[in-house]
This record gives sequence, C-alpha cells and structure tokens, in this order.
Amino acid sequence: MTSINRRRRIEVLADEPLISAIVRIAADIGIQHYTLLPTLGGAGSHGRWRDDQLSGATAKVMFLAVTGDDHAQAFADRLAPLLESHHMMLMLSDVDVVRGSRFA
Amino acid sequence: MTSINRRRRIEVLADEPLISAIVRIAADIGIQHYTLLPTLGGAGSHGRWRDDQLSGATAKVMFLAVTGDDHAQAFADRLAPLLESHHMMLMLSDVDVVRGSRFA
Amino acid sequence: MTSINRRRRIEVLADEPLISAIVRIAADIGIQHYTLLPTLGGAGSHGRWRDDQLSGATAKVMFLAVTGDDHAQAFADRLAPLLESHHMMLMLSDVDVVRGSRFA
Amino acid sequence: MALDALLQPVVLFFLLGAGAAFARSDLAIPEAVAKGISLYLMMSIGLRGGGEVAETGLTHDMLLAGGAGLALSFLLPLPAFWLLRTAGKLDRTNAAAVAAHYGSVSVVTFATGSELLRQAGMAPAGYMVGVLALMETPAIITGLLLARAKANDNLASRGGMLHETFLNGSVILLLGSFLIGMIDGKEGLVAVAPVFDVPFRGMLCIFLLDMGLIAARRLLDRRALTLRTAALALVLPLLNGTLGVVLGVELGLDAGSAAALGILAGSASYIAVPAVMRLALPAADPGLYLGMSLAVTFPFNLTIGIAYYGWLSAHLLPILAP
Amino acid sequence: MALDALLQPVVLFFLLGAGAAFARSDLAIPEAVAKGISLYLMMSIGLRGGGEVAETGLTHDMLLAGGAGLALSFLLPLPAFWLLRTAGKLDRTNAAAVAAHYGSVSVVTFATGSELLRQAGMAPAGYMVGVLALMETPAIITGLLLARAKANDNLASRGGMLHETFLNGSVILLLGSFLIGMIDGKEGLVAVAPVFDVPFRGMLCIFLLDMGLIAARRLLDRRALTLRTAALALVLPLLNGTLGVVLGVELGLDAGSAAALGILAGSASYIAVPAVMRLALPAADPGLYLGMSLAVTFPFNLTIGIAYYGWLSAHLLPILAP
Amino acid sequence: MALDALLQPVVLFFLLGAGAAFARSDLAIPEAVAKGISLYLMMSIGLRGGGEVAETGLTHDMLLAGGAGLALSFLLPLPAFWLLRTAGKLDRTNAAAVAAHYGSVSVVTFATGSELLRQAGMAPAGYMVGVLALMETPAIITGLLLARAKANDNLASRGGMLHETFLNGSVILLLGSFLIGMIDGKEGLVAVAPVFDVPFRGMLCIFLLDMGLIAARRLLDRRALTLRTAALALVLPLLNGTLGVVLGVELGLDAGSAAALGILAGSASYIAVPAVMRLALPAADPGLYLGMSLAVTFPFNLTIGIAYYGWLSAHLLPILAP
Ligand SMILES: Nc1ncnc2c1ncn2[C@@H]1O[C@H](COP(=O)(O)O)[C@@H](O)[C@H]1O
Ligand SMILES: Nc1ncnc2c1ncn2[C@@H]1O[C@H](COP(=O)(O)O)[C@@H](O)[C@H]1O
Ligand SMILES: Nc1ncnc2c1ncn2[C@@H]1O[C@H](COP(=O)(O)O)[C@@H](O)[C@H]1O
Ligand code: NA
Ligand code: NA
Ligand code: NA
Repeated sequence: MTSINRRRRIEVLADEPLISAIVRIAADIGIQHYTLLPTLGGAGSHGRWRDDQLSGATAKVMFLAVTGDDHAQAFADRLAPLLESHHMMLMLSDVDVVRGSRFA
Repeated sequence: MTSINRRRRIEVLADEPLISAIVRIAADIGIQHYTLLPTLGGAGSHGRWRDDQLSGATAKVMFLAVTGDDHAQAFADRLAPLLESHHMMLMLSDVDVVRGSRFA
Repeated sequence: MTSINRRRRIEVLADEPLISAIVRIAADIGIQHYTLLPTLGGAGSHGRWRDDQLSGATAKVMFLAVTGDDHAQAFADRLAPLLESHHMMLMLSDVDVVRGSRFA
Repeated sequence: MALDALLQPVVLFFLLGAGAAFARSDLAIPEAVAKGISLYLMMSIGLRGGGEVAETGLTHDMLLAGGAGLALSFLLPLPAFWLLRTAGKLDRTNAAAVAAHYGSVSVVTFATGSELLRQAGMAPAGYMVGVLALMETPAIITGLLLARAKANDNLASRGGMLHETFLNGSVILLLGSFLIGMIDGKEGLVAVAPVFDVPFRGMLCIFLLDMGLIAARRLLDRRALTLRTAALALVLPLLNGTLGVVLGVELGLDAGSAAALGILAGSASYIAVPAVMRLALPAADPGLYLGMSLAVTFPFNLTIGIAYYGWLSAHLLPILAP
Repeated sequence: MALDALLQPVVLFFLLGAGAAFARSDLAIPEAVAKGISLYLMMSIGLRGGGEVAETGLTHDMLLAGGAGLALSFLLPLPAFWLLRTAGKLDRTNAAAVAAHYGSVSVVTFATGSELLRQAGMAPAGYMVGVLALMETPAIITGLLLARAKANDNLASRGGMLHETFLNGSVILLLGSFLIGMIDGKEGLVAVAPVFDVPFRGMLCIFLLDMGLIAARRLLDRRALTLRTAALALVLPLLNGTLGVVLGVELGLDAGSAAALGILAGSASYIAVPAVMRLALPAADPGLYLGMSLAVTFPFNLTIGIAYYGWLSAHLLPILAP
Repeated sequence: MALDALLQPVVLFFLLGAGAAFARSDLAIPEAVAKGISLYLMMSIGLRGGGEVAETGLTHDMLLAGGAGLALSFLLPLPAFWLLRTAGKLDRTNAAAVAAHYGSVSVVTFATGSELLRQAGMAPAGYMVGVLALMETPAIITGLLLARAKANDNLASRGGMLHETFLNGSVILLLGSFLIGMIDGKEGLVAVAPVFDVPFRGMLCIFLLDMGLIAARRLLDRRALTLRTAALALVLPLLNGTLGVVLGVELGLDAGSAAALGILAGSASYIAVPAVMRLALPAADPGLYLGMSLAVTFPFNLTIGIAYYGWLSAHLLPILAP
C-alpha cells in the first residue's frame, strides 16, 4: 500500500496583478512549487466581478500550493495582514499526498 | 501567530444556466460571497460532456463558497432535493481561514 | 436534516496528453465519474510552465473524482509509481457528499 | 442545387469535422473562438439584413413574413408535441421540451441556407433576418405551457427564467445588429463590410467545422437517443420545413424568402432554447433534445433539408403563388 | 460631425452593448476574444502609424507633439489630483490613483477618435500613435509620487512594479508595431494590410460592443461611485481635452492632430494604469478608478467628447494657430 | 533574399515577441486565440495547396516529392539519433524523442518559408502541402523504434497512443482542407478566399508574435538545454535542410519546391510530436525536446535557415538538376 502523508493545502484567491508578488512571497518562505488556476467571477464585500475586465486588474486567479505545516503557517502569517487591504481570500486545508518529502 | 478558524467549504458543480439560481438560493440563506470556477469536461451518470457546447446549456461551472456550519447545512438541505433532478454535484469539506468573522 | 457521507476527493494534476490514460486507469478501478478542471500555469521540480504551449504537450489539467476509501486507495496505489516519471501531482482529501451511494 | 450544395466548402468542412469526430481524433476548436465566431455570424447576419431592409423600406411582404414566422414558432410545437408523445413515446416534459426546440430556429442553418440559396440565385430578402429573430422565442412559451411547468419550481423561479428567454444574448445581438443595419443602411456599412460582409462565408466554414465535431461527438454519445426519436428528428424538419415553404409561397413571398421560411420552420434551436430548458424544465433530458436537434436535425438540414426546401419553393411557386 | 458620429456603426455597437447590459441580458464576448481583438487593435494602430511616419520622415511637428504628450501625461495628474481632493473629497491615495488614470490614455478612445476624425476629413498624422505610446506611463509616476507610495510596501516591492509599468504588454506591442511599421513602410505593409488595415473599423465595432457591456455592467455595480466623483469623471476629460487641443493648435499641429492630442489628454486609462495601481496602491479602490474611467469617462468621450475635441480644434485653428 | 527576409513583417513580429519575452514583459496572446490562429493556418495552407493541385492534376513531380518526403521523415531520425547519442551525450530515450522531432516538420516554418519564397519569386508548388502532411508522423514511428519503447508501458497503452499519432487534430485538419481544396478547385474557393487566402500573411504575423514570446520564454527557462544540445539544435536543421534541398533538386523539382523540401526536412515539430512523446516516452524530458525544437531550431530556421535553403536551391539547380 502506498504510504501517504498529511500536508497543508494553501489556496489564495487574488487579483491577477498581485499573483507574481504572492509567488515571490511564497518562494521567500521556501514554497517553491505551486499551481495557478483560473476563475470566472464572484462576489465579495467589494462587490461582484466577472473575468471580462479589459485590464485584468480585477480578474482573479487562484494560487494553490501544497506544503508542510510550518511553511503553511509562515505563509499565512506573512499574508494575513495583507488580506483585507488587497481583497484576497486565503484558505488552508488538509490534504494527503504520496512522496511526502517533496512537500516539506 | 495568525489566528485561524475552521469553516465549511461548499462546492457545487452545476450546468451554467443553473448558476444564477444557485447564487440566489445561497443569498437567500445568507451566503452572499462566492467564487465561480471554470471546468473543461467530465463524465457522470448522465454521460460524458465537454465544454464545447454551443449553447452552454450543458457546460458546467463550479460554485465555491466558504461559510459557517449552519449556513452550510442550510444550503445543503436546500439543494439536496434538487441534486438528482438537476444533475448537480455538491461537496462539503473543512477549510481553515483567517478573519473568521467574514465567513459566518 | 440532509444525511451526509464522508468520501475521498482525488485530484491529479497531469499533462494534458496523459489525461485520457488517467481516465481509463480510473475506469479500470471502478471510478467512472470525474470532472476535469483547467489550469493557468505553475512551477515544480521540472521548472515553470504556462498554459500557452502550442502543442499542449506540457499544459496541465486537473482531474477530480470523488469516491470511496477503497477506490481512492486503489487509485493511489496504481498511480503512485507513475507520479515521478510522468511529472504528476496527486492529492487526496476528505469531502462530504449527499447521496453517498453514488460515490462508492 | 442538391449535389452542388453538398460540395460547397461550408458543407465539406462540416463533413470534415464530423469525420474527424467519428474517427475519434482530438481535433477541437477552442470554445472561446467558436463562441466568438457565433457572435460574429449573428452580427453579420443582422447588419446585412438590416442594411437591405433600409434599402427596400417597410413592405407588405415583410409584415406577412413576420406574422407567418411568429405564428409558426408559436404553433409548430403543437403537432410536434403530439408526434413526440405518440410516435416518440416520450413523457409530457420531454415531449414539450423537444417540441419547443423544433418551433424555434437555428441561426447557423439559416445562415448556411441563405448562402446556398444565394449561390443558386435565390437569395432570400433581407427582412428574413428579422423573421429569424422573431421566431427564436415564441416556441419556448408554447413548450412551457405544454409541459405545464409550475412557476414555483425551485430553481427556475429564482434563476430569472424570463430573462433567459427574452433577453438571451443571441436574440439581442441579432436584433440589435439588424437595427444598426437599418439605421446605417448599405452605404453606412461600407466601412465595416470588410469584416461583416466579405469574410462571412469563410467564417461560416470554420464554424461548421466545429459544428461537425460537436454534432458527431454528441451522436457517438447518444445514450438518450432511441430509434424512434432519431427518426422523428428527421421527420419533424421535413414536415415543418414543408409547411414553412408552402405558407411562404401562399403568402406571395419570392422563391428565396419562401425557401428561407421553410429553413427556419424546419430548423431546430440548439443555443437559446436548451439554455432555457435546463433551467425551466430540468427534468427534461438535455441528451435527448440536444441529441435530436444538434446531432440529427442539424446535419440533415445542412446536407439535404436546405436543398429540398429550396427545390420545393422553386417548384411550388409557379403552381401555388397567389 | 456630432450627430453623424453618434450614428456610426462603431458607436451604435457600443450603445447596443450598453443597452444589453442595462437590460441585464447575458450577452458576453469571450474574454480571450476580447483580449485578442485588443491586441489586434494595438498592432494595427502601431503599424499604420509607423507606416505613415516612414513616409513623412522625422519632422519638427513630430517632436513638438511628442514633447507635448510627455508633458501632458506628467502634469495632467496635478490639477486632477487637486480637484479630486477638494471637489471630489477623496483621500490622498484614491485621489492619486484616479489622477494617474486621467493623465494616461485610452487606446480605444484614440482609435475610435482617429476613425471618426478620418471620416470627417480630419485624419490625425501618423506620428500621433507614437505620442499615444509616450503618454501611457508618465502619469503613473506622477500618481505614485502624489500618493507618497512607500517603496517598502509588502507586495509592490516584490511584484516587480516597475516592470508592470514600463514593460506593460500593451505599451510594448504598440511601440513595437509602430517600429515595424517604420521599418517596412507603407509598401512593405501592403501584404499584411488585409489584416491590419482594411478590417480595422469592423474589429473596432466588435470591441466596442464588448466595451459597452463592460462599462454598463460596471455602472450598474457602481458601489464606489458618488455623485461627486461621477461628475468629476465628466469634468476631467472636458478640461484635459480642451487643454490638449489648445496646446496642439498653439504648437502648430494640423487640426486632426491637435484634435487627437485633445482626445489623448481627455481620455483615461483602463488597461495599463489599473493593473499597476492594484499592485502599487492596493488601498485605492478599483471600483472607483475603473468606475470613473471605464463607466463614465469612456462613454462620454465616445459619444460627446471626441466630437467636441474635433469641433474645438477645427474652430480654434484659424484663430490661434501660430 | 537573406536580409530582405529578415525585414519582412512576419519575421519582425517574431523578433518583437522574442524581445518582449526577453525583457520579461507580460505581453501574452490568449491561448484560445493562438490555438484558433494555428487551426486557421492549417485550413488555409491545406485549401490553397489543394486548390493548386486541382489545377495541375496529378503529376510525376508530385509522386516523387511525396516519396522523398516520406523517406526523409522515416530516415532523418537515424543520423540525428546517432549525433544526439555521441555528440549530444543523451541517453537512448531522450535521443530517440529528440530525433523524432527533427524527422517530423513544423507547419509554421513551412508556412513562413512558402511566403518568403513566394516574395522572392520562388513559390513552391501546391502539392508541397501534401508532402508536409505526409511528413508529420513517420518520424514518430522511427523515434519509438529507436527508443525501444515497450508497448505494455502503463499509460501509453491506455492512452490510445496510436490515435494521438495518426489522428492528431492538426494532421487531420491539414489533410482534410487539402482534400476540400482539391474537390472545390480554385474557382470553388473564390467565395472563401477573403478568409483563407487574402489575410494569410497578416494572421501569420500575429501567430509569429506569439511564437516569439513562447520560444524566448522557453529559452529563458532553459534548464534542460546544454551547450551541446543547443549546438545540435543548430546543426541538425542545417544538415537535414541541406539534404532536403539536394534531394529535391536531384529529383528534378523546381527551385521553390526543392527549397520547400529543404525547409520541411530542416524544420522540427513542436505540436504533434511532443504530444505523442509525453504519452509514449514520458521519461524523455519535454524541456529538452521543446527547448531544442521550439527555442533554438525554430528561430534559427525563421531568421537564417529559410533564406539559406532558398539560396542553396536556387544555386544548386543549374548545377545538379537532372
Ligand atoms: N507542492 C506543490 N503545490 C502545488 N502545485 C505543485 C506542487 N508541486 C508540484 N506542483 C504542480 O505540479 C507540476 C509538476 O510538478 P513537478 O513534477 O515537480 O515539476 C508543477 O509544475 C506544479 O504545477
Ligand atoms: N466566503 C467566500 N466564499 C467564496 N469566495 C469568497 C468568499 N469571500 C470572498 N470570496 C472571493 O474573494 C473575492 C474578494 O473578496 P472581498 O475582498 O470580500 O470582495 C470575492 O469577490 C470572491 O470571489
Ligand atoms: N464522483 C464524481 N467525481 C467527480 N465528478 C463527478 C462525480 N460524479 C459526478 N461528477 C460530475 O458531475 C457531473 C454530473 O453528474 P451526473 O448527474 O452523475 O451526470 C458529471 O458529468 C461530472 O462532471
Ligand atoms: Na423550427
Ligand atoms: Na488623459
Ligand atoms: Na524535419
């Protein structure tokens, strides 16, 4: 039976122009691997949006990274103060992976 | 250390024409904030599909909302009887968020 | 109150040309229902990528299936030896569903 | 015009798409591109139709054709419903949903038909585009009445169903472009003709390639289609189309316009109507109504139906015309 | 040219899009298609401008217009900032962010304006495309200085803000195409004219349909717009545009080019600047600056502003020209 | 034709894209648009080639060129494999995967080459499009044999690898369009020429802008490329291209067609072959084969290779032709 390890799944929903900054922050902390997912639209405390913005300034992208507890906590600590001002949403959850050493 | 709260992550996969109705049902229950994600294709008990439908009638969209236990339960109760007839899939899972009060 | 059952959520991130093979492997094991989600880009041990590849050879797709513990374990066992060589990422997590019998 | 029509690039590209899908090739047009071309086709059809109407002004024929179109869209679902219930053995909901599709119209069938008629020297009048727009929605109302759809259904009442029906993007775009064409007239449109007129047929080729892929893939996954319903998907366009042509000729329309009325009556919707039905009659099977309209009726009209309606119109005109 | 301009297909399609959005229709252009057309418009504008400059060679007017454009982009944010702070009652950050938008330019306003001026026999000189490119970014710098943005802000310092500003895709594409146009000259471009010249106006129609949808939807969701800021979104283009025209005429530019300088000065960015502001001034409200520039100023310029700048230039020229 | 070719808009847009990517600009063509244009290019090439063949009918040259193309695609991987193993120091699997790419062809290199040759008065014959289609897949078979790929590999056997190889969307579309062109002939295609003929070169510009971006970004992330493999990515097209030209001239093809055979032989696949290799030889590094074919060989052919093959063909013809 394949051995499975519990890790943390980090998801950040953020405006597209902020993604490169988030990638760099993650890298600083030691989270080098990630995947970006597209979105279509939504609504939050700052109103509705659709991914048809010409400028892409308010089109949102989902940043996904699987990592260890410590890295996840460090990332959350780093991002928490920015969530409100930058209209971001951060989600953390448990996930099981094979090859645990790759997701430290 | 950033304080983290456990909330429920609701995901509903539904045909595109149904999404606006789902958004209204969620709003009725008190779930005002959500994000919509695109899909490419899939297969279920009603056959295979691809997101190349001209009409968009059978193209599917993922509705995502993070909310409190009560709201999540109310939403599941409200949607459950429709799942079979409307070819939808509902998933609920745990997720940790910062700023817990925003996800009541 | 709607009765809810705990199941396993399988997610595999893989290069687009591999998806049809993954769908067949899942079907062999008895996982017939799935959904495919698009991605935008990312970075891993094999470098950065963006979904602008002409050939689609290195564009990635997320395969999502909700299923029972046994099927999930069988799938993980089947895919684990291929993850490294085929540059895939496998995630397993818990998810609650209504109509549990559909997700055996 | 029959064989000739089959060998036109537009039809050949449709067959190429269908062939590729049957051979299970991975050929695919990106969804955004296909959607973009479908919007383009509606803008182009609308503008050109409006531009022609601006030249001729409001005529008697126009009103007759409009009235005929409205009546057809409202009424065609009735015999269709009866056939689907009896010969097709469908339940009330499914029969009503399918009937609505056959009362409504297919923009691309109309567009292809107009091109093929034009090629054969039987160009339909510009106002037929207005008739096309008028015929999109009435059938939906008849269909919902036939289904005895309850207004307090959980999702439909919330989803703004009436909006979906009457403010459907494609209807708005078609009518809006038609209006712009009428305002600016043919000379006003000269500057945009290199986009909305000249490349029309080529764009149609690309779109029909995609339609071929989609229709054939749907036919391959035809779990919802029975022999009965597939046969009805051939019978209904023939009946409706013949009715349309006869009515057009009787009303004194020119041969091209009468043929176009037949094409409209004989075609079945696969864009506007399915989107409404998913919301209003979720119990109806999308595999069934899309299978019938998209995978059987559309290819039939493209390859045989259009040629037949054109032939019928040309031959009935000397006999029946008032 | 006022009413005439309003009835052009380009403007009518904008109004159609806006009308559809106000009626809450689901009409939508796929994002990828809209993005593709916006890239097309920039390539086309660049090539054609460069091709014309290749014919005339470097002239005195060109340098004057370039200098004027640079100065306007750097300085227009200053009075705008003052107005936004006092009359608009905005805080420093929001006022600075909005001011940057009004110092920068809107490519589509320029493109539509050029077409409408051409139609009226007042085609701007080719080098105005170069001026357009020069005016995109300086206002961003002034805006950031006005906001006293700290360089050690958490995200901006990491996100490569300077990159976003100066290597913004649209600026690069515009300048690059302008350069290619200059290298190849009008004859060198003949082979690509069927794509980059002839269909320009039709493509603009499709794009403006989308702009109408987006602008109206943003206006409907105008939680960030107050009466004050909406009024300023009308006043600022009028002031800046008038200034641009007067400066252009004073510098001795031809009527079309002076009008184009007015259009550039009067237009507000909604592509390049918002993307930078999201990163550099996250505390500024995107609902506010996109609401003002996209939902109020853009429609105003399209329907009234352009016609006014053209009229002003034509009437000032005999009086003011040196 | 060398410098002249470098200054054509098609090449300049490629360089613009590459420059933007090297400057790390965020310029990007939406994936759906790029895919759409690539499908367009294949339809256009196919139709035009087929239309020309319909005029000339089946000729001796055609069969010779087809045979030569097949032979080249089957055999060119052999010397390439040897070079990659020895000079390139690659393992068996990687060498085989790369060799397959160099035996196969690049549609866009062919398209650009044909345009540049046409410009220089050396238009290749229409049947070369058929040769292009023939050359896409045989090299894949040779490559898999060289790799000694086991048929019972876990994923490939399940993924329908043969399908991917022979029913690859681009091959089907190219061949299908070629056939449609042959059926309808040049006159039959007149109505679709405004889409499939006239705008070809302009569309190629947009596509090459995207290719520039993609190739340069891949070069920047060149973790898989060594100096040895990068050098081989220059040597292989030169060797294969020279072989192709010589063979073409020896067989008595006209100068343009011989040059086109050289372009085909010298070009490397980056669409069809990588998709098959990901499935069939997952252990081979996509960074390596895409890096070599897309980031080195493609730009080399575009800027130097094509001009060289054209020059070689024009100069060998008087000497070698039978
Ligand atoms: N820890 C991770 N979190 C999120 N995505 C990952 C992670 N590791 C790998 N990936 C994704 O999987 C792809 C392949 O991974 P690799 O085989 O390591 O190159 C990467 O390009 C990422 O998109
Ligand atoms: N509770 C939630 N569930 C799902 N998505 C959310 C939630 N809250 C916020 N979002 C997403 O995050 C975006 C920004 O949130 P806000 O800053 O509240 O406007 C929204 O537009 C939504 O797309
Ligand atoms: N177990 C599952 N895992 C993932 N996706 C599913 C599952 N079951 C259903 N789906 C998705 O939901 C759609 C509708 O399901 P169905 O009503 O069973 O046809 C399918 O086409 C799939 O895309
Ligand atoms: Na009908
Ligand atoms: Na301005
Ligand atoms: Na080759």
